[in-house]
Amino acid sequence: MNQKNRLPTGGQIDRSQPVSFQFNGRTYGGYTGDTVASALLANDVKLVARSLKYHRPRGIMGSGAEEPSALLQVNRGARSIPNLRATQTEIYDGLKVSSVNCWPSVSLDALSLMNWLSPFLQAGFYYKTFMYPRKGWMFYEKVIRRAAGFGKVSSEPDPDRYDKINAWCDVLVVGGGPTGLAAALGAARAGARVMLADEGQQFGGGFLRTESEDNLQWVSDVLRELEEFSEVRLFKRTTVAGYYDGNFLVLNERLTDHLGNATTRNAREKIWRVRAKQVVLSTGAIERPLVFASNDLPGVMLSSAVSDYINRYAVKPGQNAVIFTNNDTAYRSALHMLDNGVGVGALVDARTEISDPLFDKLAHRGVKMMKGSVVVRAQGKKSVSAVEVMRLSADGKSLEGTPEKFDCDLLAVSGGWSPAVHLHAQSGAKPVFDDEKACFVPGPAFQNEISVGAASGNFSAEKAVSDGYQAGISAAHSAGCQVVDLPVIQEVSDAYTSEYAIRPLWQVPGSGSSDRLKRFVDFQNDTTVKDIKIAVQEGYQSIEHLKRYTLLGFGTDQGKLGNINGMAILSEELGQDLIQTGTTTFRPFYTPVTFGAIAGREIGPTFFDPVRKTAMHDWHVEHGAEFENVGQWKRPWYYPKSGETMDQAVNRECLAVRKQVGVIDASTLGKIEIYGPDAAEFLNYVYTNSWSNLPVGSCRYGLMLGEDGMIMDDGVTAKLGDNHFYMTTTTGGAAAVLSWMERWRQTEWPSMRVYFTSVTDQWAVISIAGPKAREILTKVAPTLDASNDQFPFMTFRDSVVASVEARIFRVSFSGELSYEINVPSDCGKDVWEKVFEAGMEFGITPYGTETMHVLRAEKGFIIVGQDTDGSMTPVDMGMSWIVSKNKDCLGKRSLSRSDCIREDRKQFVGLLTEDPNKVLPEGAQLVELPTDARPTPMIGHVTSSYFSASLGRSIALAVVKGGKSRMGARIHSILMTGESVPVSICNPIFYDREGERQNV
Amino acid sequence: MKKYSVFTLARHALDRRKSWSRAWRDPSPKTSYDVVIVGGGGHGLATAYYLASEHGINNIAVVEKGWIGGGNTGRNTTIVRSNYLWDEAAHLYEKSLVLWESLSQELNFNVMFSQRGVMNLGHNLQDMRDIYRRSNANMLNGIDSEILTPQQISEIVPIMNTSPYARYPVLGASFQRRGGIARHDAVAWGFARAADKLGVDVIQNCEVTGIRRNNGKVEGVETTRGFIGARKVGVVAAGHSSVIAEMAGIRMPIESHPLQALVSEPIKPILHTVVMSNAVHGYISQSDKGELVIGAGVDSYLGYGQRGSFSTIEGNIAAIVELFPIFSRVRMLRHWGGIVDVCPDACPIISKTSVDGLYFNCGWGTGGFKATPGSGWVFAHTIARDEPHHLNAAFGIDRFVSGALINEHGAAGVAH
Amino acid sequence: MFEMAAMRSPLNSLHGEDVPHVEFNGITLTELPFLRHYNVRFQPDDQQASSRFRQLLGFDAPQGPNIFVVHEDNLCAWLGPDEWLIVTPFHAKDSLDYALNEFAYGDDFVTRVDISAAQTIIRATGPKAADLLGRGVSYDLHPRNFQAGSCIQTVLARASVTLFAQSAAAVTIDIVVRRSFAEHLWNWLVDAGQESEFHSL
Amino acid sequence: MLLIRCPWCGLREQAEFSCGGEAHIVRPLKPDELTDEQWADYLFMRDNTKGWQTEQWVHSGGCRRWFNAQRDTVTYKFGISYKHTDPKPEDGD
Ligand SMILES: Cc1cc2nc3c(=O)[nH]c(=O)nc-3n(C[C@H](O)[C@H](O)[C@H](O)COP(=O)(O)OP(=O)(O)OC[C@H]3O[C@@H](n4cnc5c(N)ncnc54)[C@H](O)[C@@H]3O)c2cc1C
Ligand SMILES: NC(=O)c1ccc[n+]([C@@H]2O[C@H](COP(=O)([O-])OP(=O)(O)OC[C@H]3O[C@@H](n4cnc5c(N)ncnc54)[C@H](O)[C@@H]3O)[C@@H](O)[C@H]2O)c1
Ligand SMILES: Cc1cc2nc3c(=O)[nH]c(=O)nc-3n(C[C@H](O)[C@H](O)[C@H](O)COP(=O)(O)O)c2cc1C
Ligand SMILES: [Zn+2]
Repeated sequence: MNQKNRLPTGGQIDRSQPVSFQFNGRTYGGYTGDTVASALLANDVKLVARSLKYHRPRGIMGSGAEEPSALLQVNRGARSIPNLRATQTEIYDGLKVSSVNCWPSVSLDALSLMNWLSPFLQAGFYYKTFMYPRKGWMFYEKVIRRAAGFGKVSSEPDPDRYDKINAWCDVLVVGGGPTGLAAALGAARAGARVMLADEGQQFGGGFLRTESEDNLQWVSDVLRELEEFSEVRLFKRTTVAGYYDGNFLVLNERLTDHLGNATTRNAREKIWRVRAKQVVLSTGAIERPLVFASNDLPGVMLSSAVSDYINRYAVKPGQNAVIFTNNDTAYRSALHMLDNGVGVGALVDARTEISDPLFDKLAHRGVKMMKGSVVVRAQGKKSVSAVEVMRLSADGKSLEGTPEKFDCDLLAVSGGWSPAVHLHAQSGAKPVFDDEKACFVPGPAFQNEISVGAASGNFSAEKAVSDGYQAGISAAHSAGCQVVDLPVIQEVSDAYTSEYAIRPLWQVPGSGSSDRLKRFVDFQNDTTVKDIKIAVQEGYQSIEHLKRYTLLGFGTDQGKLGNINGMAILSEELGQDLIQTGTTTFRPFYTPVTFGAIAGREIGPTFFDPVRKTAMHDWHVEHGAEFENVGQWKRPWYYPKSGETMDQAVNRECLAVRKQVGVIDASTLGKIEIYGPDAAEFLNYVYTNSWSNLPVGSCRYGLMLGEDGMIMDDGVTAKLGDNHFYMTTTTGGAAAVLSWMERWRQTEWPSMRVYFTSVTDQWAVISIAGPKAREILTKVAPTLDASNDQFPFMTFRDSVVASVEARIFRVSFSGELSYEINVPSDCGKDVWEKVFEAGMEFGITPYGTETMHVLRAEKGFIIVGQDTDGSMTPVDMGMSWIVSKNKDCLGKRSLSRSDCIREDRKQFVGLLTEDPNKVLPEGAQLVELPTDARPTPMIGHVTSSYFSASLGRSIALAVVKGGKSRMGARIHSILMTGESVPVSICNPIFYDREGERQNV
Repeated sequence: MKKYSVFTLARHALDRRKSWSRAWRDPSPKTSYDVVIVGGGGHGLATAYYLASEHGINNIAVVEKGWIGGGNTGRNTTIVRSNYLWDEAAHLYEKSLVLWESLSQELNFNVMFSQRGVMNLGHNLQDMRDIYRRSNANMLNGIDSEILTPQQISEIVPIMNTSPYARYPVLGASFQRRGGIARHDAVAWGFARAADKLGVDVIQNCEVTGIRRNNGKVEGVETTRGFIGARKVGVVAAGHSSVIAEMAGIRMPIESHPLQALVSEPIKPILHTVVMSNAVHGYISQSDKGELVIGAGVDSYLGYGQRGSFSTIEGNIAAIVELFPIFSRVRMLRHWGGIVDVCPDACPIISKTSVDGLYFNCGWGTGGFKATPGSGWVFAHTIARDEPHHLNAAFGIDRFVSGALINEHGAAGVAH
Repeated sequence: MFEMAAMRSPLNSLHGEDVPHVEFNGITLTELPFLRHYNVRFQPDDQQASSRFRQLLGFDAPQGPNIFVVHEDNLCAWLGPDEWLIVTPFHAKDSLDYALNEFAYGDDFVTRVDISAAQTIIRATGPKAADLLGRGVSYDLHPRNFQAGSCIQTVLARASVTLFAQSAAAVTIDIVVRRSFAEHLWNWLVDAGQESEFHSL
Repeated sequence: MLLIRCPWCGLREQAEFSCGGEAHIVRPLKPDELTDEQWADYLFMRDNTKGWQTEQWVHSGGCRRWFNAQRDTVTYKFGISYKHTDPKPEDGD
């Protein structure tokens, strides 16, 4: 395995573990500890990607989260992942990665001719063209869309699991560089519960890219001590992705991707939902690129990345370098290059005054030191081969002299540093511009948070450690830890400390030869200086307009490299200060987070939403029920016998109830115990009818309205004792009704003496209905006198059913003789089975919700939510009888508003189709006369519709404008197919209009 | 101002000395206008444009406290459709959809209106009843609408999980082929440019801080850039409507909530239709740049913060992964929030007020982007004639007194 | 005529007729079925009710939030300013029933509702139990915060639950869950238990 | 994600609560005597305050008690939480 650029010694890679991986189908070697980027550079692969718009060749520019260009497709098949940054993707044996956005290959990309079309493609061109002819966009879009996006999503479902956990801590330290490590140590020594997270595969941050053994030693010493605290948790490969209100942060831990094909039981990623009392942001700083002609060529690299590759990964990113900087940090990188066999032809520094202690040292080692100069242009086809250097005028606005050319295959750039203020800003604070350091630094904190180290604009390693340590201690203190004398932290010495001095340089002025070339600001979106100028000319001058017009900062890197330069260039164009321009809004996430991880385990048939089951559920399964989802509940829908269609099953079930007896599991009804001296008065308020005079032992139907007068819920409530009621609600309304009542009781009528207790789960409800119901009841409740006299309709009795204490309600939703037997749920299945056994001789038939719906429709009973929709009053539903005239109740006042007393409101009616076999679709609209003219005025719609086996014909319920006074009228339904179905309006009670059957 | 076309584009490309002119001017406020529109979102700009183009009123200012299009117009999921349930809403949104269909040509600005079809999924029997009810009503109102079976759905969107074993299986969908998405920013910019061309002053960084009235009649607006006189004032401030109503001593039936949206990293085109699901709560489309644009539900508390809770996003993403299992390994790039002005019946208020010359257009809540041209069109009519157009007659503020709400909640599958 | 009814806990069906029980990663989950649960309501400022409570039950209902007390067979947890949960084993049912009936008869604004069949208890044991529950509970279960004797009502895996810290260092946590959610919660805990990384808090 | 103080249970996470909107909207004692306008004002009209406001919350996933809390609707910071029986405090900081 030929790793041409691998240094013979050094680095944090594990040379004992060689790894082979594929890039674009070719096999390369590397070591465990390498990223794809470091391994490709080791193998002298420079061209890794093509840019989005112009398809220009792109290489590796950074070494971490800031990388804008090297986005790769990782893995094949179900585990394929789009858009991973090469700089943060660890390699393992067998890894396959490939370039995207290029065809046929990254080095021979057909679409690179886009580069020649670029004059047409500048900012905003889409908005100015592709408009004609009128429908043209649909065609253009198809073509344009082909060029969209980077990687591909896998065509198979994700085989991996994702974990999610809540955590609390006193101090969360974000970033495990020297500052963060010191902060964690300070907080830990102060006795705090600490979490320390770093997105990298190793702790150490900036120390990993230094040459200093001492620094590495320091890191491992601190880590060793941290590991000894039981209340300290260290997280590698964990990005703090979002910072929300309430000091709530979201961490994304990547657990298995780096292990590759090694089998593991682990979830692939884990989301930590962290509540931190205090947060220390030691997220470091991001180096800025410089803006000059063709600054996007492969081989142009951040100087800190060059140091990273050399010191951390033992890779030479080039053989002959030129350095271009406007601040001191690149001097250190120059030394790293020289010490490791990378030639440095020239160090081009925009500054004229340079006090860096390394200046002389470098000059001594043969580097041509060019003060007050800038690189105006990089040359090369698919990677840098040379640069042109000129002198910069004193005001920085123009160039002087003639270009001097230097050959090189690596151009290390440093435009200064930008503190990673992302999380600080996400927390609600506003970064401020520091003129001295030419960067945005954290402003006053908005939440319990403090930024330290490079993240606060303090770029010196020594101060980073002591400041971090202090910040950790004071965070622990603020979190409530008792801080007593703590030992001082071990210092780190730096042979070459320098003050951070910078000459702001946001763009290199144009020069004659380079004017036509592109100067990139946002590398991922191919946003150039020219684009910004055009946007300014056209009036897109707010930074937010600029962003949206030129896509500056819109990429997967969210402008980590480009934004600051873009904002500065905009400011220059407008002649205003950077602080006036401001930043765009920092939003989560810091780096993108996998959807699967955010979803966690709450997906799929089992966990997407809780499945609620009744006590008899297993019996239904054993008896072949098909289930319907009703809210979270699974309810038997119908019980097909083998070979039966749904219609056949439902017809059979319906006839069984009407002719013999059926049994349905009604356990899902909401049930509430209401107790207290004011219980009846309370019911008077929430129900439209009166509850004052209901005798103990009786039941009554009630209707609840919202304050807007619209029907909200209904159900039967029984009076169990003097102060004691038992309310039932609809299945779907159970939770809402309880909280509705609690709310009124607690907030509006706190002096009412009444308690509510949900007992939905306590009682299993076995409802038997049909002419034979009494015979069964008598069998299973031998001590009960179930005669009509002793146990009349709309009463209830306590009794023993199948040896279990039960509450039996004689109510009916089917119009038949019917009993609802309530038994404690733990006996539910047993009693159900015994009832069923007792009913065998009478032909007992289990029935589901569909049959229930048909039976009640035959009786014209409404289902709230199906026959009503939040715009129907009791009057509309033909239920004015239930609204008491003598008292107020919630919603009553609304019923007398002018719109609620209109005669032509939609009213509840029955419908009969002329063809008795035609079953209308539920939801079908009703019109006076069939017509092809559109729009056709609609006068109502079908709310329920079934084939009634008992009546041998179809029936429907509907709401029709002024329908109550139009009995017998012939109207029409025009179906989606265009077919028009004549129907006549009728009374909504189709069966046993006198209600005799339930009273027998 | 130059017309935008492929020819001007080419001329600019070839002649480097040519520079584009401003899309809209940057005028200082005059002392008074015939009409001042408060709020430079899509609706406000459209109102100004139609006042000028349809009603011949040119002495207009649009005052915007920040940058135009920076409110909900700039942060929505851009779904456009007209398949609303109730007649009043359906006719209004359909008017808007018809305007969308030639908006790019009308404005000479490509708003990239992409009629790729919008699907509303049903996951239970009641959903399916509601879908039939709404689609059938659409058909009778002359609005295109289809009902799809799971089989047809998976032919159009093969990557969707239509398994009957899902927790809430997809039972069917309504489908409006003329629906789609548009480039939201371009809508604001296009209206601004076209209005500017007709003489409208688009004034940014100018916040209205008071409404000056005299004898029950409006006289103008106090702003951070001084008083601006106006014979008529049209308020189109979305999330901030209540704040401005208070300045005029009016109460509004509105609550402002955070509504969040998010985008994934850009991926190669894989989803060519807009898919919405109320029951599992997520809606999604893929933009022409490749990112998945996803909308969540409102946060339950009031919020003027343009941000919401992470838990809302978690539920939203779970819904998306549930519907599209292959998106599990896609990554979320960014999420944000807007301030939506929600009315009790989820329908807008486009109305005169008790103050003479003061008009409100608000309450669009989670779904007004699609109405942008139509809303501007009827509001311009309302302001110019001092009476509503028949299309917005039902959307008066008086409906909250009479009870004639247009209940687009629930049954209508209202959302975005 | 009819035999004693066969009682089924909501988790019976998962494991035949045995009491459900699993172990993984040093965490044990087991159901405590068929305990008797009562919801008890009275006004805390009702001196008479409070003293009758003490008299009849032999202890004071806890006044503070987030705590429970154990007295002989009875566990009594604060659920709200005028609401308590009392849990007792099956064998102690009759005496508790008697005491609570007496208690409720004495006052028209005192009530107790038998909810034994409405809920069950899942017990999680082991030093890593809190870490498992932390996957769904947003409350801080660290022993510094969730000390023995604490009880909190919260949401776990979208189910409303009450958690009892039965021992120091959160080694044993009892989860009270509504019957209809029990199977879901159990499955959820078992699924979460597959993760290989568990920590002691 | 907000941390909310239940006046009974203490600080808990948003997930355990539901928001009930503006507080101190009193239901008219005699709705019958109101005009439609007055009724509409009670039913629908809201201050919808930008800034500090008092609102109702319920500890739905906890003790099920309703309470009032001050909150800034821009910063989402909470002020005091208090029981219905407590007097209405001054606006938050
Ligand atoms: C996340 C999200 C997703 C959405 N998805 C969709 C969707 O898919 N489809 C759809 O149809 N709709 C959607 N909507 C709704 C839609 O965005 C809005 O209804 C619509 O954009 C409103 O437009 P507007 O012009 O009225 O408001 P805005 O664009 O918000 O404009 C109002 C303007 O008023 C300004 N303003 C406020 N106060 C003042 C003042 N005092 N002085 C001066 N100016 C002021 C504001 O700065 C703002 O620019 C969504 C909304 C959000 C937040
Ligand atoms: N001299 C200079 O001009 C200059 C400039 C910048 C940095 N430095 C050096 O940087 C060091 C400063 O140390 P420091 O600790 O402040 O910064 P650092 O760069 O060493 O460490 C920051 C760490 O935070 C991590 N990180 C950033 N954002 C994260 C997130 N959202 N989630 C998880 N992890 C995240 C990074 O991976 C990195 O490891 C010193 O060594 C200093 O010399 C120097
Ligand atoms: C339809 C649409 C698509 C978007 N696509 C992207 C995107 O690809 N990249 C990105 O960074 N932001 C994208 N955004 C989000 C914006 O960056 C921004 O967050 C949003 O407009 C809200 O503004 P704010 O975050 O500045 O407050 C998109 C927004 C919308 C409305
Ligand atoms: Zn509480």
